[in-house]
Order: sequence, then structure tokens, then C-alpha cells
Amino acid sequence: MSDLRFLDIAIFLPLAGALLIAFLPRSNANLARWAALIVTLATFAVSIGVLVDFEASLGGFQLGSEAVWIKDWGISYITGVDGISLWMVMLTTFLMPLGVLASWSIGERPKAYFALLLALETGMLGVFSSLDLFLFYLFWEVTLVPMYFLIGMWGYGRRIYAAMKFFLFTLVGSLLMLVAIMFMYFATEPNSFSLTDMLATELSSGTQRWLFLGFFASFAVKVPLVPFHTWLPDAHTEAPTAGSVMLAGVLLKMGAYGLLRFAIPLFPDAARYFVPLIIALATIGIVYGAVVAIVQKDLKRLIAYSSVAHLGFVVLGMFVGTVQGMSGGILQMVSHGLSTGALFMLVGMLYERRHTRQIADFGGLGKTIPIFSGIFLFVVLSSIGLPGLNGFVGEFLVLLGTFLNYRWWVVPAAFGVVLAAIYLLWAYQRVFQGPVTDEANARIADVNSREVAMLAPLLVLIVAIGVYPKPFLDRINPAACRVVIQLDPDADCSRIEGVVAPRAHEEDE
Amino acid sequence: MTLEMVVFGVTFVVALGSSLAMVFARNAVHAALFLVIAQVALAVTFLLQGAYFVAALQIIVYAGAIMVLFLFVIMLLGVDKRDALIEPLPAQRPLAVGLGALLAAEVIYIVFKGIDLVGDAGGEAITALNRDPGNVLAVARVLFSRYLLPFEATSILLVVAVVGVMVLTRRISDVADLQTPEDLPAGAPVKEIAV
Amino acid sequence: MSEVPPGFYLALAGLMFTIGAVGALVRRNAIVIFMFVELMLNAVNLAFVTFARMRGNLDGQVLVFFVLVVAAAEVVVGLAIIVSIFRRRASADVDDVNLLKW
Amino acid sequence: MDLSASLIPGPDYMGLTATIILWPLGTALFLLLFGKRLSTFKVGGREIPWAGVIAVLTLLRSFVAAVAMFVDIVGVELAEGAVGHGGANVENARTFTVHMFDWMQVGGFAVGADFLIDQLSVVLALVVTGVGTLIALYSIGYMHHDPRFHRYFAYLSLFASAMLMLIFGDNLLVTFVGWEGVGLCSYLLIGFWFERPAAATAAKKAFIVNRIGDFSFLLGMFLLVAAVGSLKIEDINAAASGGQISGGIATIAALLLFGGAVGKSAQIPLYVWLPDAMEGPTPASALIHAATMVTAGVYMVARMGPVFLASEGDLALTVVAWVGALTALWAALIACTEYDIKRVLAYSTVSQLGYMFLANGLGAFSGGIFHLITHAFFKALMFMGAGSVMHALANETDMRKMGGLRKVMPITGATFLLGWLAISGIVPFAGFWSKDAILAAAWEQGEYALWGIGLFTALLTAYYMSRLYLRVFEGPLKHDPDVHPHESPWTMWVPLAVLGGLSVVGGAINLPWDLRLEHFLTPVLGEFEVPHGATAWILAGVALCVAVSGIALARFLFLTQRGAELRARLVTGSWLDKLLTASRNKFKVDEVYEATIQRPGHRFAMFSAYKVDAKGIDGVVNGAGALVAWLSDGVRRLQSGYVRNYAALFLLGVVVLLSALILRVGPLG
Repeated sequence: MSDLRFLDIAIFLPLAGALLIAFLPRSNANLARWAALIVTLATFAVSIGVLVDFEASLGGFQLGSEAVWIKDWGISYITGVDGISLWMVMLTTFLMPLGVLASWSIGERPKAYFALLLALETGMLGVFSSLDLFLFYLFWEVTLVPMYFLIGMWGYGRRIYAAMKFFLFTLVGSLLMLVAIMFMYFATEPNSFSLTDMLATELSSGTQRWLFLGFFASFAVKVPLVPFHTWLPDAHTEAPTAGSVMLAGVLLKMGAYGLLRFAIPLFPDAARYFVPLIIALATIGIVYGAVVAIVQKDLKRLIAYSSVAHLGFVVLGMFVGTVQGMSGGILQMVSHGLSTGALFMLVGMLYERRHTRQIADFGGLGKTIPIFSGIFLFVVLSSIGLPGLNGFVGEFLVLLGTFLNYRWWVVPAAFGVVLAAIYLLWAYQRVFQGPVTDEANARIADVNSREVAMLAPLLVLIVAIGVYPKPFLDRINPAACRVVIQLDPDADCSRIEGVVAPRAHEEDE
Repeated sequence: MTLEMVVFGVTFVVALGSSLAMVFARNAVHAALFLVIAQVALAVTFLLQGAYFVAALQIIVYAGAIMVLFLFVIMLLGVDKRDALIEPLPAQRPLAVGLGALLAAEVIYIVFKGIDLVGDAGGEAITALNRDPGNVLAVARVLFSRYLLPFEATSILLVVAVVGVMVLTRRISDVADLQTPEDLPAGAPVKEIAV
Repeated sequence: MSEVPPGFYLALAGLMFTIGAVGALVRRNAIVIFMFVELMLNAVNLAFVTFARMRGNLDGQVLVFFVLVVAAAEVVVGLAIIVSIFRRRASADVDDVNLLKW
Repeated sequence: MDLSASLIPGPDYMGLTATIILWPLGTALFLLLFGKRLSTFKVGGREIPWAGVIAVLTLLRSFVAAVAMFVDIVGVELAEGAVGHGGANVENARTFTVHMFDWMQVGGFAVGADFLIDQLSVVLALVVTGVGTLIALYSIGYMHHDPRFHRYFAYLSLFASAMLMLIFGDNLLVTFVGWEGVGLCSYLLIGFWFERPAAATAAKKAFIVNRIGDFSFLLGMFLLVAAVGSLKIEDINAAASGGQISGGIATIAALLLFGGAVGKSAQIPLYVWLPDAMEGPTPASALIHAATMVTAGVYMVARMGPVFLASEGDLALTVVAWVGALTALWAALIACTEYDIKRVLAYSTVSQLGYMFLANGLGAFSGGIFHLITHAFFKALMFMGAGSVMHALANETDMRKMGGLRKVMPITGATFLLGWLAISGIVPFAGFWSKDAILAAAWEQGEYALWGIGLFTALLTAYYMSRLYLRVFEGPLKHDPDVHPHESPWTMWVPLAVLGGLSVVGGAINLPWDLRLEHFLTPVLGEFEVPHGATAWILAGVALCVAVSGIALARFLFLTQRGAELRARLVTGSWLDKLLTASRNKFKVDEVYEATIQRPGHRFAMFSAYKVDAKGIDGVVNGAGALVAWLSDGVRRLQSGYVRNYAALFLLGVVVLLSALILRVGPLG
């Protein structure tokens, strides 16, 4: 264990980088690009330090620091990671350099762009490592602002509409959460925002339910759960590539992460009470997102709806009360970040070449750009959960975990896997297969080395998680188990509790 | 029925009458003159209440200086013809009159119901001050001691007002002489001067 | 000294203030509107003087002094604005200046 | 790796398994990444691309490794004397588990990347690698001119790897990896010529229909985890035969697993993808859609036999048997009128798979596997023969434009003849033995209805296969005048010859001797009752007679003058004509699916996307915005631009404030 506070360095390094970029000369756009790339790579390197220092065997949070910030108001700077947030942090730092690479061709105000991107990274890392609710809320809102500008200034088409929608949706949700946080603050004796202090606060179950709904409003919008999802297709579609990647890869996970880090532990009774509702919403999301994705005409929109479906799996796994579901859900977050991130990058590359995202404008690309289409197919397969690739492990564990406690819900949820094949393969067919009908499609270039450089790490990880998820699961499991026990004190992580076990029978009644 | 009562009564009628006459005067010059009458009437009420210095100011500054300024501007702009009495804004007049009536009723109500809250020291205290050290000196003492800072602030206000007026009334041609398109380097934007 | 109750003076001030307000609303000539504003300020001055008498100190009279200064500054600036507008539009009608809306 | 059970020092099973499974995978990867840069070399004046050679050698290497494994297991069997006693001694089953690494481990649920080596998996590995090698060799000639040659062989190698993973899977999850993996390769190979919309659509259809089956498979796995707590096949089977799984749950689990098999092995109602899959290259069809992948369902059902047997009142097995029998009949009916030679073979495959499921449903698992093996031989042979014909006739597949080709393509014709006789069930060709075993098992169990269906299907099989063979290879020479049919190169006919030989003698593996297939597989699959004595001979005779009559009927109809006249006299609108038309339209199953599932589904999706989402949810969201905008629109009218209006409002505010003051303070004084 090293003495360096890797985690805190990782959180604030991008912010420092953003300031640095702000002071770079405006005339040289390349400087800003390289600075952003170097800073994000350095952050990734620092986060590797976090990963190395992380002791899988230790319970609870580690590697963080604690300092009083505003004493009179009970606000502290408390950070730390457990097996869940560790991977979220890693995912963020990993995707960020790729996002910078994907933005290499941003021509308009590159300085501001990259500074905002880096500020976004600090916000995201802060969200995943804060253990003080004030700090958490601060970082939570910090992510909102850069994203708003990234969509609103560097987006496409209806970017203003999309940015406003994104902003308002999330803000409405998070204001409700703020109210709940404030309530918690005053309910905690002595008044404190620290998660540990708040966890010690006893609340009546009626109060818990209201507060849970306050948190849930914020997180459900962010995840997003149907029917709070309609900001997502617009935001994803209009955002610049890196924005879409970050949005799908990390920002959505903040919602799911918030649910399991705050909503469940703080209000376990309420969480239990709302489990049927949330499972229903998640399952509806899986099927609904997939069904809607089938008929989308815009590639990015299609992927956005696939995110709705995939995040449905994540939330489903978190609330079924089995460690399989929980771990699977968390792994699915990582997987989804990788495969959907890759998909958005690929669509971004297509857009750079053809300046369109309409599926109908393509066709027969498999012949003109074989390598690109091969990579695309590979990522599509990962997204539809082909065993051996990353998507399968998470989905399988989520569905298994669901089945163990709620056997009927698994039927529509598992059918989502079939639907995923339908919408993605149909889209693949329309874009890459068939004859080349448009002259413009015949002339486009295959992937270049920069694009290969940014896709290769993703592809390697997609296979790695699919084939050997053990390093991930070994770190996730203990943390997941703790959350499961918070949700259901009777749960036993070492047992498979199933339909033949008597306990589950009672629950099914 | 003392003399003071009588004087007040006359002043009351003159002040209100000339104010009302202002409202109905179609000529701006007439309105200005009615305002002068009202101000003089007010000066009388000041005198009645022992505010001699203020009464003098009222006559000199208001009725004298400010009203002359008004008349000067009226003449300068040549708007001393009769104003049209048509009201283009619907509901403006009834609204104004209605609200005015309400306001008057409320003020009268408050005055007569709430006068006791203030407490009446009677005119004796002022009379005593006017006798010793005298009204002007007493006012000056208060003004230059307790109200020194606001007093100095008013000087700033006046300076700013003077500068503002100069900026506002400067003619466009004065500026245009300084900055013509020909003098500027090619491609530089011609600065719009708002007047 | 005085037999006239202060309420009468205040009532006079209130009525004059009201007339000034109504006049400012119904007239369209900017200069006349300014006159009504002056009238309202004068009414307030009367109230100040009356309050000074009621309270038996000179603070009210000093405030009249300040009102006077403000009125002077306001008139000067206001009239300058009117002159500027008149130069542009050849009109002192406030209803002609209505572009700043919606 | 567990070798403790072995009495004699065995070979390195870990290494062998890795060789068998991972080498093809590595080859696939290599060919995908670098295949394009590989050059060609010349043998006998023919260009031979290295990509093909590498793939063939890899598969050959896997085959050799499988042989080594097989030899070792046979050695163990012989040393233990486990054979020759009816194999009833299940404890003597020689099984080895190769543990590669832990795959998923969450809470009490753990699966490893484990591979199970036993009699069944080794036998099937032999078939897959053996037939695979031959087909790869054949493909060198067949795919010679394709610009994506290297990709084809990459997919082929990938397929072999996935299929072997499926076979060797020690737990259902590893099997599932292979299961979906072969589905992927099937997708890639059907859509190999993806420029053709039909090929792309067929590929997608295959994948999605398979996914529906996999959905069922997944649910079955979940149920088994919940019931047994493990996905290890041995544990599940032990629990099932030990009675730890209740009959009801076993039934549901078995049927869910069977649902997966129905998708993969193209049984009613999910068979529709297989005929379309013929859009792929013919050798791929031979390997994937005839010999190996489609039989995965048969293998899986046999492998999970104890679960099916544990079913309450044999419900699961009955369903399997009937689905199999009906599929056999249904597909045979369609095959009788199909003109596309590849599609005839496809429907024939569906039909033969039905037979295998019939065997499984009768509990005659090793009978099903036996038929699987012989079918792999002769069906692969016939597919490649058809490919050879297409190769010769510029990709013509309509049998109406063919005839008498044996004269110009003697080797193809002769080998096809062997396959034809084998599938028709003529003594002593391979198909006779395996089909007879299944029918005999049905009879012995008193399932006379199933036996009858099977027998009738045998008649149809003999008929439509003869129709195919006779129309294509016999009679007068007939083809488009611009093509010049020729015999295929040696890379193509050598595999044909080998498989032809196997089609002749393949039945021998189950001839009554000590190491016969059934006995060899008994430790894994158990045994089943077949008739003995005279009954056996009579049943075999009946089956043979039926086959001969089918052939005779076809010969009469298609090779004789009177037959042709008879066909010409078929009255439009007669019941026979109606039946034939219905059959020719494939009984409109695709159309029914489209009308009942696809189109309503699409409408539902459109409704969700453009009504619920765009109008409903977004309507509420935008409506909230619109409401605010509407209110603002009203309120902004106050901002009239008239100063006097503002002043009036100002005054209003003063009045209101004063009123509030008065009301608040109350009556003053």
C-alpha cells in the first residue's frame, strides 16, 4: 500500500488540467488536445495506482482521505472507494482518454471543449468517491454543467433542445434529492453530511419512503428508468461523440451507483418497500427500450434506447436482493460503459465520414470498409450479450439473480436479450450489409490508426471481461454483498437461494 | 376659528385646486404655472408649521429654479401647444382614476386612524427651536452633523447628474467628428454611438 | 402655536400625492408627467414637514432638503432624456416610446 | 485436471483439450487479423491459398488430438473391462474434467471454464473435427475465387472451436458459450455474401430464431441452478437421477432446455431459419447446417438425458418424441415438392433431426447419437455433392434445370449415389442401421403411432431423395447451354470420396460387437431396449421395403415416360394438387409467422416509439414546457412597452401594499 493518495490525486488532476488548458494560448488548438490527452492519461495512470493499492480482502471503503471542510455546517471532505466505486472510477479514467481521442477533430473552440471535458471528469470521479453527501451533491451538480455545454455548444442538430431537456430533467430530479439530503442533514445528530453519520440515523419507515423517493427521483432520471428516459435519446443523439461516450459510459452509471450507494443503505426499509415497483420499472425498461430501439431511424438514437434497456438490467440486478444480481448489475455497468462507449465512438466515426446518422443513408458498408464493419459487429455482439464477451457475464448474473428471487420477472427480462439481437442485428444489416446503394458510401475510408488506437483498448477489455471476469468479480462481490445485506438482512451471500429453497417459496407467495 | 385655520383653509383649497387644474390643463405651460401656484401654497403650509428655511427653499429652488427649467425645456422643444386629450391606452384612465380614488381613501384612512401612532409633540418644540437658535441654524446643525454623510453623498449625486446630462444631450455630430469611417483602419467596425 | 391638527396637513399631502399620481398616469406629455412627479414629491415634502412638527425635531425638514436635491437631479436628467428623445422623434409623447416590450 | 480416476497413465488431457479447442480459435484470430496478407502456392497447376491450408491443418491437428483422446479412453475401457457387459456399470464411466480457470464466481454460484471428456464428447469431437477437416479441404476448392477467402476459413475455424466448446462443456454455461458461438458463426457464414439482401436477412433470421431458443435455454439453466445449485452437468444429472429434483421442476427444466434445442436444431416451430440458411456457402451449409451445429440440440438433450427422464410421467420425453416425429414428417412433406436442391437437403436435415429427437424422446439417446453420426456423414456428403454440382453449373440450384449429370461428373455422381442410398435406408448403408434402430426402439416401447409416423417419413425420405438424385444425376443430360459442367478438382472430390466411404460403412460402428457405439456410450447415455429375434428382422424388413418402394415410386415418376405423363395429367384443383401446392408454399408458415408475430411486433414497436414515447411521455414533458410558455405568453402582454401602463401597475402595487398593510395591522387607532 503506497502512501500516495492516488484517489484524491485522480479526482483533482483533471480539474488542474482544465485550468491549465484554460490558460493555454488560444492560437494553438493542438496544444489543448495534447494537454487534454496527457492529463487524462496521467489520471488513468494514477487510477491504476488506486487499483493496485486496492485490497480486495478488506471490507468497506479504502484509499480515501477525510478532512473537515466547513465545520459549522457539518461538511467534510471524505473520499474512499470500495469494490463497486473502484470500477466506476476505473471506467471513468479509462474512457476519458478515449473520449479525448474521439474528439480530436473538434475544430470549434477546442480549448473550452477540452477544459469542460476535464472538468466533467473531476465531477464524475468525485461522484464515485465522495462519502459525504454535500460533497457528493456538489460533484453531482458539477457534472451537469460541462455536459450541458458540451451538448449545447458542440452538439448537432437540435442540440439546444437536447441540452435544455437534459439539464432540466436532471435538475428537477436532483433538486428533489437536495431536499431529501437537507432533511437527512437535519435529522442527523449532530447535524452532518457524512454518509457514515447519516447511516447511523434511525428514521421511521414513513419518512424513509419519502426520502427514498427524493433520492430515487434524481437517480431514476439519471439511470434512466422508464418513464423518465426521454431526455436520454435526445441528449445522446445530439451530443458530440465524446459527450455521448461519457453520457452512456459514465453519467448513466452515476444514477445506478447512487441507488446502491445512497438510496439503499440510507433507506433500507423504503428500498424494500419499493422493490416491486423498481423491479417492474426496470423490467419494463428492458423490454420497452428494446422495442422502441427496433424502429429507430437514427443510429445514435437506437443505441441510446439500447442503453435504456441495458441499464434496466443493471437496476433490476440491484434490487432483486441476491448477490448474483447485484454483482452482475455492477459488472453490467462496466460492460455497458465499454460496449456502448465503443458503439458511440464507431457511430461518431461514421458521422465524421458521411455526416449523417440516418440508418437509411447507409447500406453495404461491409464491402467498402470491412475492418470497420468487423469491429462494429464485434461490439454489437458484445452489446447483445454473446457469451465470451463482456455483456454476457453481467446479463447472465443479473438474470440468474433475478430468477432466484423473482422467477416470473425473469421471463420478460430475458426476452430483452432476444429483442437486443433483433434491433442491433437489423440495424447492422441495414448499415453494413446488402448492396452499396449510395455512391457516397462507396468512397468512405476505413479506420485509421488513431481510431484503431482508441478502439483497441475497448475491444481487448470486452474480451477480457467476457472470458475472465474473475478479477472484477472478486473485488465487486464483497461490496455487493454488503449492499445486498443492507437491502435484505436475511440474505446469505454464500448460498444459492432458489425456488426449491423454502425461504424463497415464502417470498414468492 | 383662528387666523391660522383660515389661512390653512385657503391654502388647502388653492393647493388642491391648482393641482386639479394641472390635470385638466391642456397646455404644458399652463400646467407648469398651476404647479408653481401649488408649490407656493405648499410653501405657505411649511411656514404655518414653522419650517421657514424649507419654505424659502421651496419658493426659491422649486418655484424658482426648477420650474424655470421646466418652462425653458417646454419652450426649447416647442411643445407648448395644446396636448391632445385622446387616451390611446384602453382602461388607462378609469384604472388611474379608480386606483387614485382607492389610494386617496387609503391614505386618508391611515392618516386619521393611525395618526395617534406617531404621537403629537405639538408645535411647541419647533417653535422653541425657531426661537433659539433659530430655524436656519437649527437645520444647519442637524444637516451638518447627523446627516453629514448623506449630505456629501448628494453632492456626488449632483455631479453625476450633471455629467449624465452632458452625455445625454451631446449631439451626434460632435462625436461623428471624432470618429468617421474614413479615419478608422480598414475593416474595423464603426462604433455605434447611442444617443 | 398651531391649532390646525397635523392630520389635516397629512390629508392635504395625501390628496396632492394622489392627484399627482393620477395626473402622471393620464397625461401623455413627458414634461407634464414630470411635473406631476414633482407635485408628488412636494406632497411628500409636506408630509415630512408635518412629521417634523409632530415629532418636535428637525429631521423631517432636513429630509425635505434631500428630497429637493434628488428632485433637482431627477428633473435635470429627466429633462435631458426628454430632449434627447425629442431630437430623435420630434415628440414628447411617452406613448411613442414603446419599443421595449415583450 | 482430474486424472485420479484413470488407472493407466493417460495422456495430457489438459493439453489435448487446449489443442482441440484453442487451436482453431487461434487460427480464426490469426486469419481474421492477417489472413488478407497470406499468399498462395501452386500444386499441380492450381493456386492454393495458405489461409485454407492453415485452417485444414489446424482442424486436422484437432482431429488427431481427438483421436488420441479417443484411443486413450478406449484403452482405459479395455483395461477396466468395462466393455462387453452391456456397459451397465455406470460407475465405471471414464470421465475427466479439465479445469482451465474460474470463470464466474459470485456468492454460492460458481462456474469454471471446465471441459468434460468422456465417451460421448470424444465421439462427437471425432465427428466434428473429422468432418470439419474434410469440409475445410473441400472449401479450398469451392471458395477458391472468393475475395473474402481468408475470412471464410477464419469463420470455419471459429465455428469448429465453438462447436467443440459446446461438446466438451463441463457445465451448461460453457456449453452455452459454444452454443451461442456456433450460432454466431452460423450467422457469419449464412451472411457471408452479405451484399445479397437475401443472405443478410437469412443470417439475421437464423440468429434471432436461435436467440428465441437460447432464451428458453437460459431459463432452463436458471431453473437448474435454483434447483441443484450448480450448472455442472454431472451434478445436475446426478441430482436428476438421484431424485433430488422434483418431477414437476424436472419437467419444466427439461422442456426449457428442449426449447433451446428446438431453436438450434430447427424443430417445429422454430425450424424456419434452416431452409433460409442455404443462402450461405454450400460447404458451410454442409458443416453447420447439416453435420454439426444443428445436431447440437440432439447432443444436448442426450447429454441432459437424466433431467428428461426425471420428468413427471415422462411428459418431457413424450413432448420431445412427438415434436421430433412431427417435425420429421412435416419437413419431409415440404421436401417432396421443393425444387431447390439445397433446400431439399435443408428440409431433409430438419426431417432427419426430427428422427434424432424421436430417438431421444424414446429414451434411446445413443440411438439418436448414432443417427447423428451417420447423418453427419451422408448429409455432409450430399451437401458437398450439391455444392459440387453448383460449382459445375455456375451456382444453379434449380433441379428442373439439371439432369444426367453423372455422365459429366462421375465422382460427384457416384458419391452422391452413396449418400442417397444411405439416407433412404438401404442395406447396408449407414442410414439404414441408425434409422432402423430408432424405429425399432419406437416399436419396442409400444409407441406404434410414432413408429408409424417414422415409417411414413422414411417412405417420404426415400421418395424425395430419389427425386433429387434421379432428376439431377440420372436421365438425359440437361443444363443451361452456356455452362459447361465439369468434374470438381481433387480438393473437392477427395472429401466426397472419404465421406462416401463412411456413408457405406458408417453403420458398422454399431454392429454387434464389444466396442459397438451403443455400448461405448452406455456409461454416459444409458441403454435402451430394442426388439430381439424375429421382431427385429421383420421391422428391419418392413423399413427396407418402405425405402425401396419410395425409391421405386420416384423412379417411376421421374425416369419413366409413363411417370412423366402421369405427372402431366395432374388435375389442377384436385386434392393432390392442393396438397402439393400447399407443400410447395411450405405451408405458408413463414407468412403466418410474419402476420402473427413480425407485423404486430413492428406495429407495437412503432406505437411505442412514436406514440407512447414521442407523444405520450415526451408529450407530458414538452407539455409542461408548453404550459409555462403559454403562461409566459399571457404574462408578457403586461410588458406592453407603454411607460404609463407600467406606472399604472406600479400604482396598483402601491394600493395593494397599502391594503395589505391596513388589513394586516387591523383597524387602526
